[in-house]
Amino acid sequence: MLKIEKLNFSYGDLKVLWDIDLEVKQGEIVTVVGSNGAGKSTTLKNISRLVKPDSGTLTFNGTDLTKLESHEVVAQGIVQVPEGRKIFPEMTVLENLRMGSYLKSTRGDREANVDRVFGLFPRLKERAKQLGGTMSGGEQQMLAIARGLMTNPKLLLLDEPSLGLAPLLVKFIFEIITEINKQGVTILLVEQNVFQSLRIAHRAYVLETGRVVLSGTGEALLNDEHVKKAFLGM
Amino acid sequence: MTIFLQSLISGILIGGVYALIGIGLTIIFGVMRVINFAHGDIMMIGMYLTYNFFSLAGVDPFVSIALTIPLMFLFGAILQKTFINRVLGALPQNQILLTIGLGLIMSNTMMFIYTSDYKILTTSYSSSSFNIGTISISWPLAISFLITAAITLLLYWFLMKTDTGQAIRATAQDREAAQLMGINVKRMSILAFGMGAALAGTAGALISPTYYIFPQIGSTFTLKAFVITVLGGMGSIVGATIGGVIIGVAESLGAVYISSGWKDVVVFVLFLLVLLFKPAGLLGKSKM
Amino acid sequence: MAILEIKHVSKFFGGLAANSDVSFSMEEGMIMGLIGPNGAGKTTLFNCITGYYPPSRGDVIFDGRKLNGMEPDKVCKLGMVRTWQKVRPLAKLSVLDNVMVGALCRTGSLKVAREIAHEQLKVVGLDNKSNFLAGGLPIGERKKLEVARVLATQPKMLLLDEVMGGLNPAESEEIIQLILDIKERGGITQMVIEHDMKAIMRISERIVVLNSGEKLAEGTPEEIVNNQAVVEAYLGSEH
Amino acid sequence: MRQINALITNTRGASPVSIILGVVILAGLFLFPKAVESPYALHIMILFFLSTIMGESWNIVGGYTGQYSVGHAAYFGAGAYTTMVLMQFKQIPPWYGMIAGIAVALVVSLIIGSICFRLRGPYFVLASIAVAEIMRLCAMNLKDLTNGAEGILATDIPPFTLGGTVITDFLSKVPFYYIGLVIAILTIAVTYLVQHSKLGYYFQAIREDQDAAHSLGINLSIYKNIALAISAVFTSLAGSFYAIYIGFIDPPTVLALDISVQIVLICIIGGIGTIWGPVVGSLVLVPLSEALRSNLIAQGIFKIGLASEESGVGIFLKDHLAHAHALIYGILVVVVILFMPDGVLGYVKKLTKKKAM
Amino acid sequence: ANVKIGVINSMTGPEAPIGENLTNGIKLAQEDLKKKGINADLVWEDDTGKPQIAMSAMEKLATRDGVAGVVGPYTSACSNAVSKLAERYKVPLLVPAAAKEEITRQGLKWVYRLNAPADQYAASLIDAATGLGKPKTIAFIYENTDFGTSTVKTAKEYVAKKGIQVVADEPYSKGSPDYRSTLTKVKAKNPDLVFMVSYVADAILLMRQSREIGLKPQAFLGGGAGFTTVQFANEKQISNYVLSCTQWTDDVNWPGAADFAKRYKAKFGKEPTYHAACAYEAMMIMAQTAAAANGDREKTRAGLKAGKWNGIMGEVKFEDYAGFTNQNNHQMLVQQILNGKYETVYPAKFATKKAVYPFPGWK
Ligand SMILES: Nc1ncnc2c1ncn2[C@@H]1O[C@H](COP(=O)(O)OP(=O)(O)OP(=O)(O)O)[C@@H](O)[C@H]1O
Ligand SMILES: Nc1ncnc2c1ncn2[C@@H]1O[C@H](COP(=O)(O)OP(=O)(O)OP(=O)(O)O)[C@@H](O)[C@H]1O
Ligand SMILES: CC(C)C[C@H](N)C(=O)O
Ligand SMILES: [Mg+2]
Ligand SMILES: [Mg+2]
Repeated sequence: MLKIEKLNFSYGDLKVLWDIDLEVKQGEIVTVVGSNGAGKSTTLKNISRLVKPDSGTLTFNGTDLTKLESHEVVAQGIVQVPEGRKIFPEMTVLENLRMGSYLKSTRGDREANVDRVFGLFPRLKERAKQLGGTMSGGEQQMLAIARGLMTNPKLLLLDEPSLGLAPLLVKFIFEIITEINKQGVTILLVEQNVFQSLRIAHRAYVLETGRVVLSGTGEALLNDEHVKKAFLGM
Repeated sequence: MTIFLQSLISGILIGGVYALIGIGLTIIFGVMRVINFAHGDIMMIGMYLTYNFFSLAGVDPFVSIALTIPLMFLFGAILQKTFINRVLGALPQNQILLTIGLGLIMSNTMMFIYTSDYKILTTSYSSSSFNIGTISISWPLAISFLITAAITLLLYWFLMKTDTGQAIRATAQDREAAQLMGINVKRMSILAFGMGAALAGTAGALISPTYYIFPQIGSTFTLKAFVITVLGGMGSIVGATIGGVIIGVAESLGAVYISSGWKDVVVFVLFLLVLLFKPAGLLGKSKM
Repeated sequence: MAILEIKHVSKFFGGLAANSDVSFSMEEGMIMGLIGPNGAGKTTLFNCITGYYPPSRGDVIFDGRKLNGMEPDKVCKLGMVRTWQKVRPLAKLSVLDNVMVGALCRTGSLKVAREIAHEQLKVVGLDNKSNFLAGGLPIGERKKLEVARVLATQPKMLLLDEVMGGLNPAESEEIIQLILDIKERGGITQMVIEHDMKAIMRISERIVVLNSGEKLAEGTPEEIVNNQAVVEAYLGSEH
Repeated sequence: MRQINALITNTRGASPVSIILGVVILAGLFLFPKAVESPYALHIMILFFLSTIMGESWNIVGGYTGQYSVGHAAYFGAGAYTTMVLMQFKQIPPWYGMIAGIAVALVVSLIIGSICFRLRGPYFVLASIAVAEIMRLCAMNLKDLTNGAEGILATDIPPFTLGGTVITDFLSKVPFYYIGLVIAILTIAVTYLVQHSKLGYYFQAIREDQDAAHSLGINLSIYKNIALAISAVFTSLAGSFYAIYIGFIDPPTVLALDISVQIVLICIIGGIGTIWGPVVGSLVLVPLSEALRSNLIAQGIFKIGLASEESGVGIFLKDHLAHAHALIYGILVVVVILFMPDGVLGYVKKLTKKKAM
Repeated sequence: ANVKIGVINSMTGPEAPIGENLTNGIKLAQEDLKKKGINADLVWEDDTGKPQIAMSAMEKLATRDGVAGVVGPYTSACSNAVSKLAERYKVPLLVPAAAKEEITRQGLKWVYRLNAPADQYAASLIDAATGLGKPKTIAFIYENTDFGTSTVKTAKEYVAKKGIQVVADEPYSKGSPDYRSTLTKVKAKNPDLVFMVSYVADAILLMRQSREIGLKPQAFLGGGAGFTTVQFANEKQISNYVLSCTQWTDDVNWPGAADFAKRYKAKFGKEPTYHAACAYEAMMIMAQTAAAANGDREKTRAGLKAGKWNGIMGEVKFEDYAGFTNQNNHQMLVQQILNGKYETVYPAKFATKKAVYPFPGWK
């Protein structure tokens, strides 16, 4: 479904991605793990076209993503829930969600989707009129995920969705991810919660200083000695 | 009492036109976070357009806004696309200077074309008025007030209730997030600047029958627009409307009860007071 | 003597009580864990303590002085300093300069400040990046930078707001070690907000649990994990 | 490399080459009036010093502290008016007037600071404009003090005496040249000292993130006010110097928004937040606007024979270029902002870096 | 003969609208000089309305370009700054239109002024008004610029002498779109005379709004500038019967005035203002004098001092009187707009029509 080949990228003259190859197949949950600064978020930004690669190809269902602008990528069905939440601070929770279904194709499902995400995150329903910017860190994270779900994505890119969430919610988030995956949404997940995310992943990649150093099934990586040592602290 | 009412009313009416200038600036600021120092100059271009429609083709200024709005929208859109879009990520003072530079280019180009003569647009109703009791009300101002009110309402509805309007606001608050929602942020910026320019141009058109036109007229109105927007709360349309009227009235009453020389001081002091006690402006949401 | 006493602190945002009647105290040198569901009021409490918001009600007493509404810079001068949940690097300054700004809180000499800064960068393991622009650091390193910067102010008390968020377990381990080392060396009292229970359990001597702005429980880590109310509101059955 | 370059803004220590170069330039500047007689050249140099002083002082509050004041005319005007009022109406020599001007500017800066620094970002920018406008309007309306719109005309500058001996009588441009040079050097030196001290670090911390700075023990209002005060002192000196040199001031020439904008422009064209930025900015702007204004471009074109003076093109150039300079100026501003966002200095740095690689 | 003359003028910036008239006048003068066999090589300097720039210009003209004399600058502020330099460099400076009295009151030997200074504006108008009726009270509305303030200042002194009482004193800042409240306030005082000093745009605005609110004194007096433009006269509804003073009119019987107006209009497509006439005549005088002196500055200065001209500005002679030095004691004229046309009504020896007084009311 999504295929990345030989992706290279630099911030100014600091090169951060080196020949990344990565593939996500229809219906999969693919997890990317890696230490700080490995380039995980940068990879997602390249997919969403928030930044433009130096070289390499990115295709989605046969479409060349490098020819598209960010918003056109979204129209293809690739939606990212970004690191750092990026809530619209001066819009209410409800307005934030509404922007989630900005695409014409999703406007029809707006009501239903709002009900659905309110069902998932009752706190958001309680605070429907609160301004996004005044929500607590975790509440904003919920809102960001909920907003992403409003988009009816084909491929959902999640950048550290459990960041700053309470344990109960972290567990819940991973349940939701599996759940929506079952409903047919393909998922590319970047997580620091290596254990949980590898557990639910079909396949996974390990990034280190901008290079793919390891890939395989989630299970295989969970048992990999290197992974255990570097990420699980075991 | 007559004096009070007379100046109150003329203050409110002229405040309507101010409001329109302020709203344009507020939209541009709201979306691009750019303080547009060329706002008055854009208004000046609108005035020249109106003047030309009138003197070359005999189109009534109030009618000509039907032409001015789209043309000025286009003008703003082009400005945005070719210049402003390139500095959106830049430091604020660079943006300020870019708009100052653009303003200089606009006023001096107009000076090249039209020389720096004052142009006066005299319509049959330029100095006509009607009376309510002892108070005289200028026809052209009254008409432009009504047009302003209509435009403001329409705009408010657009930004608050339509998806495109909301997308413009979303772009204002977080461009990257807006992109991730599938919003074409470049288009939104172009739309916003276009609207801002159209509003400034309209204000120019509306004020033309009772005012005068010359290439350097912009700066007075740029300053005024700043005061209005900050007073009302930057980014708030209702705020800018209220701000415009307040400034109009303050000028008017200040001139009568203090003196014409000090009336601008009244306006600026009012401005500072509001900033001090309500830093985000009358209707702005204070941020933490 | 208690170094920090929180007495009946409440903070209202409009009708919403982000903190209501929270009281607890901390002994010098200890590590206190502050946990609770999202939106429980943890960050708000930090803000009330360090002067970003004056508490609507109640008192914050630090080192025998009442802080209510004291400006953050004065609070810092008194020896209490916080990190930000959403990190705030001084983006266009180098990593070293960022930490020096912290160090200058106690000294007027750039030379001394530079030494302190180098030292603290070593402590958090960022010394190899001291010439990088802070704005270009990835999130994990920014968190470390936050810690180095507050350490450089030579505080008596640290308030750490989710400094392990966004770090993988191995990296969190480094920070845990760091926090424990600070305690070891003595002289610095720490209050830590964290959602990572494993970490919290390891480092805290006592834990305060907030829920909907109220204090739900306080006790040793063992007491907390066995507290039924806490399990229901926050931890979930697994723990 | 990237990191090293990032640090150039915080140069520590100077290389021997640059020290020698500096000494040579300095010596050249001090000997200049001896070698060059042309009062016109001196005048341009004086304008250059003036511009450097103004840019350098704005840089402290705008470039380092990140408080983009567009109201520096307030301090410029404070200096100019204090000096002139004292000199003209109270017969107090300008030497003391300058000092009084500094005092007034300090008071003004404290008032402005206490009002405006509660605001951030664009609100601060606009508030700073507003305060300067209030000053202008006051100068306009307080006729008894300032002579209102009619302005103040200096009849005579009393000679500057120290202990009975006349140091200078201000009849030629040379004393002005040296006064300007000394103030300019002083301003640069102060900027250097600020940058290499705790103040510099604190200012930059405030620029980058006020809340973070606050939490690290930086008293925002004190340090912002210090930055503004330093800036105001030197801007006021520039104003006093201007007033004495020109001999006439009125509200539109010393208190207008125009001046504030000009001051910001100097820094941005040169390179903001660096010691040499304002110098470079002045070096570019002063001669450039002079050349544009007096139509040296058209003359140059005629001289190298690109067009003859009598031809249609020639007549067009002669007639219009003099009018067009403001237009060209605007275009230049736009071009610089678009293509050299870090100013000339930043651009040169980028070019040399590219070559080095 | 060839002669090099400097021109300092506000060609851009806020003063440009009036500066342009001067430019045009000088250009016409250049043509006419050519006809007289004088090839005036003009060095144009734009002062952008700023004194320090005007000084740059003067420095350059005096020391680099070696001009025989300088005509300009337009504004009082710039002329002031430049006059001292003229004295220092010993370059004859002929100020064509700046009104500030001090310019020729400092005893400067090298500085000459063609136009009548600010005090004359008021004196001529008040004389005309008191000659026509018996006004007791007066209201002042004026732009708070140097020109406006200094004109009204001398006017106030003058009316005090004539026993007229000032009932309103309203300086305004140029360019505001709404003067209604100020005018309402003035109307409440019911003054016999309303004296305004404004440039053309504000003049029209003020009169329009006066009509709107029904202000009706015995006479509207316009202090030169905007009130003496054809543009103003064309606004018949509001401009009729306004009395205004001016340095020059196109119907005055000074030699060449009418012809100048005609040729000016043909060349530039608009009516000349008195600024244009002043600048034209200043350039004619300067160039001819300098040509006669072969470009020698000292001789040019002496020529100006000694000379006597009679052109479109009437008789010109630079004299020392009443504290002035090298000041042309120019006769200001008072005109009234009658049926959209300016008619000179005062002083009697130049009058073409009898004035209508008092103001008959709005149509
Ligand atoms: N805006 C930027 N400018 C310069 N360098 C950047 C920028 N953003 C990221 N980098 C650099 O790019 C590299 C990769 O960053 P990225 O954010 O992709 O890492 P990550 O794997 O997502 O890390 P984390 O787990 O901390 O989120 C890092 O070394 C970082 O320093
Ligand atoms: N300025 C504000 N205006 C209105 N409500 C606010 C404001 N700041 C915080 N709140 C609300 O107060 C509550 C407590 O917020 P706080 O940030 O303290 O939570 P937290 O415990 O730190 O949560 P998290 O773990 O998600 O960071 C939240 O519900 C939040 O929405
Ligand atoms: C408006 C004018 C007539 C100005 C006047 N000539 C002056 O001295 O500035
Ligand atoms: Mg990341
Ligand atoms: Mg929090």
